[in-house]
Amino acid sequence: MTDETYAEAAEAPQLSDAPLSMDELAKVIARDIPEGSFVNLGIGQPTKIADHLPAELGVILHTENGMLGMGRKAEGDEVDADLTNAGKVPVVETPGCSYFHHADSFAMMRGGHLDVCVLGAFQVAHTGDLANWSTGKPGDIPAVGGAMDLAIGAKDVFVMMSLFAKNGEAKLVEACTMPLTGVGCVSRVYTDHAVFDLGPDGATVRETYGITLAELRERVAVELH
Amino acid sequence: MTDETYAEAAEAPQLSDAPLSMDELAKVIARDIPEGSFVNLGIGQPTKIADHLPAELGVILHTENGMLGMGRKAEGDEVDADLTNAGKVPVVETPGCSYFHHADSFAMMRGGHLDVCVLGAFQVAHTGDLANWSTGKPGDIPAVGGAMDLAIGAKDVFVMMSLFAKNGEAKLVEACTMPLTGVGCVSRVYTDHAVFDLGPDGATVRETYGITLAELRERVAVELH
Amino acid sequence: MAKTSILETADEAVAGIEDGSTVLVGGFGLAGMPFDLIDALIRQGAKDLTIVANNAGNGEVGLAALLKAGRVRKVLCSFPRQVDSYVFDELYRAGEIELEVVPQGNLAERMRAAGAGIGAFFCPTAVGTPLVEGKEQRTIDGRDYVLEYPIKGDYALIAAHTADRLGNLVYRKTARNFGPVMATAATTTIAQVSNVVPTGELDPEAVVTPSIYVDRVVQVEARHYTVQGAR
Amino acid sequence: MAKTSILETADEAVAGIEDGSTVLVGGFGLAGMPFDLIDALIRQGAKDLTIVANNAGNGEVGLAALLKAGRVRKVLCSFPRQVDSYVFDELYRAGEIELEVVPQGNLAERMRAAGAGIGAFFCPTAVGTPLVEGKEQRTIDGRDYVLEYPIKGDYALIAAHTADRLGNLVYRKTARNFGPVMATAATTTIAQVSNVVPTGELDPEAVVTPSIYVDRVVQVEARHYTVQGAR
Repeated sequence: MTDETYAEAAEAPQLSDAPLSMDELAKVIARDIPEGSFVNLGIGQPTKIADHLPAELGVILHTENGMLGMGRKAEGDEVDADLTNAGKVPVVETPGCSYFHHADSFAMMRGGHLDVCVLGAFQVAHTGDLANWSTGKPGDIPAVGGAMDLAIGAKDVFVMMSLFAKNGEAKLVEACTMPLTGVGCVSRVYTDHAVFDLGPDGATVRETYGITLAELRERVAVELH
Repeated sequence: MTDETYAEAAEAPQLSDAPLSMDELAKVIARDIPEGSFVNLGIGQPTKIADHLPAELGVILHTENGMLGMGRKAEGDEVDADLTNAGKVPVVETPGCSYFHHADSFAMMRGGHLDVCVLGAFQVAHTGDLANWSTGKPGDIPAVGGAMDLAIGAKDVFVMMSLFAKNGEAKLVEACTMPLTGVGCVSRVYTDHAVFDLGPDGATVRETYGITLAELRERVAVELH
Repeated sequence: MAKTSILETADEAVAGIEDGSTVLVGGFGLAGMPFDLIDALIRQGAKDLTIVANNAGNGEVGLAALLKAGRVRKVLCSFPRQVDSYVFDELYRAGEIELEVVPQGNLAERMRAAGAGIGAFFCPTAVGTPLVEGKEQRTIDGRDYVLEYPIKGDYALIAAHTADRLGNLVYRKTARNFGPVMATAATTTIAQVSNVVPTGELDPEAVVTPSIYVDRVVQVEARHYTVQGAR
Repeated sequence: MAKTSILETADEAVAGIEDGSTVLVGGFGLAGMPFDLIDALIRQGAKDLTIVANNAGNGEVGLAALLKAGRVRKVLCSFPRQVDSYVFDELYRAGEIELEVVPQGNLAERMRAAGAGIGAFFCPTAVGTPLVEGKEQRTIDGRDYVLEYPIKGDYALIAAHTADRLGNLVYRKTARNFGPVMATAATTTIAQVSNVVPTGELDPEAVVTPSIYVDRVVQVEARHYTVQGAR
């Protein structure tokens, strides 16, 4: 990190008076998704992002259960048990969509062909390590699904999460304490309080919502550039 | 090899007064291809076998350039530059055929899904080693095509060849002197003079054509059971 | 593989599955789940099975019913814990079933390797996570990989949309999922389909599973379920 | 990959290919050979190319013309020597072109690995032959394998039958051959097609190459050749 980018980052704009709702955050992420890109939106909060991607942007959604060009949630008569997203929710087609089997679908992902993948997270380390599949509590039934494949599979892996856990602890951490999903894989973290770029040198604040950089530094126990 | 099978083999029937022509040999091989099996016929002489497989036998031909259910050579108006066999000869479809790309086609082969593959050969060792891609002469341009994939890719690999080279030497040998295509891969060798089963214990004569077992033993420099 | 058999009943289709078999079961959640074949397998009685599937059953139908019947010793899957996977959850907590969790893409690629004659492959997924403990690792061209081995099945039970009488298969929408991969990875592949059409009626350009991968086909009434409370 | 460009001419389609690039060229013999893209590449002038293709050219069209123009430093292929490969043969005998012979299935699987993010794979093909000299070998479950590495392209030039305006592709009969695999293995994939149709006209179940793998498309008049004296 050069002094110049440090100086820039130090002035990360506070773009809102209050923390963002998850819907507002979805809109912020949608804004950053380039025209015509191929995107996988993880199960849970990230699916909201689709609502903020206008058709004319030409973003094409991948769902790892075997489809490119996935459309919105199916309503009423549109529901077809043979057409669901990765969260097993019935969805619709978009024009120009295509179907493929699971090995081809994950080859597409693992081969680095997707531009962006947005995932939820329990913890993200400032070096990009991701923990989002297991809390590590004894007795939990382990279940990973496509999380580890997604974590290493897109050119850019974004995380969408609340910055603080219910107990007030920041989920952007020096080192994950929960079992890892992937190492050094996250390039950007979108949270209700701030957006961070991650890299080998650590976390850089891009913008904040309802919190000052000073407050952020106080509550997040990692060095923030 | 047990004494019993040795005794049986020692009485390998002489089924013809004269060596077979390649067309007659093709007919013999066709007779041994089980009903409904999936078969790849190598470039050259083995393609003749197709002429002796009646449609009601339900044998399905694979061509490694991406088709299952390949039909006969195309004639006249049937010629379509987009539909050829592995020898680049235009062919026709059969009902129920399917197309796939090269990685899928060779996965089908390498994965052991084909029942029988019939290949030509320069030399075959009595342990099943195959040499059929390069004479090893200096200055020759090496070219292997699908030979090595085919050699290891079917449940049974049959060889179809003349038993003797132009110089009179047997092509069924103790050990191949030409560069190998595959190791221990050939299970049966069909020649104009005799048919041999190969295995870890060596060659067993199944039947002969216009030659006695004694004569065969004289001219072929490997132990024949 | 030999000629495909077109059978009259799901019971004939699952005949001969031995105790202790490894059975690949298609479907992602309930889409593409071969319900009729699983029901027939329950009637058939084979036990001590190892099941390879993406999930470990939903509600009490399909795979969940097989688990409930006590026929399964071990499950290899990517995502056992779902909103309606209570049958598996109880068996697992009671120590009555073994579980091997495999990342979803590795599950697919390991079966693809089995079908394609690949001995093992270096895969970047899960490097640095608890799921690769004890596995061979290697850095190739600056990237870290884990060596993964094929998953081969004795049987595959899959659901497709239409078969012709040779056994060529096409699927429908995302119900395609694991079917085509599992068909290549099992010694004996058994497909339930909604339609059987005369040979020659499927477009050769659109066949997804060529007949070589299919041993037995049975036509059944389409049954559809959706996951209750799916996220 | 970013949005697919639908271009007017083959010259626009091959713009920017740098000297020294590795270019994957589709086709098995002449079926599926992207003639117009290769002709445009000759006009474009990139030299010192490494070409990955099944054959090393037939007659004096397509790949053979590119070789004849002296633009190719090295060829990776399975079967250079054909009845009508005299352009390659002369260059090779004159020591003016390098050759790496790769078994046909390994050529396909190594490109598939490149496209699928596999670091390397253990392959049974060619074990015990001169083509594996110096390669890492391993016995797995009693069978011998050789470790094979991905082949990645900077560009892929392929021919397909029809594209929609998003860049989804379908092929025709055995002209499909290497196209779908090469499309996944190159940084930039350029397809010549006989038809471009409005988005939504291709059957989603029958798309062979999804648009994500296709960067540039150009529509050209279909040209067909057959190999002279093919065996």
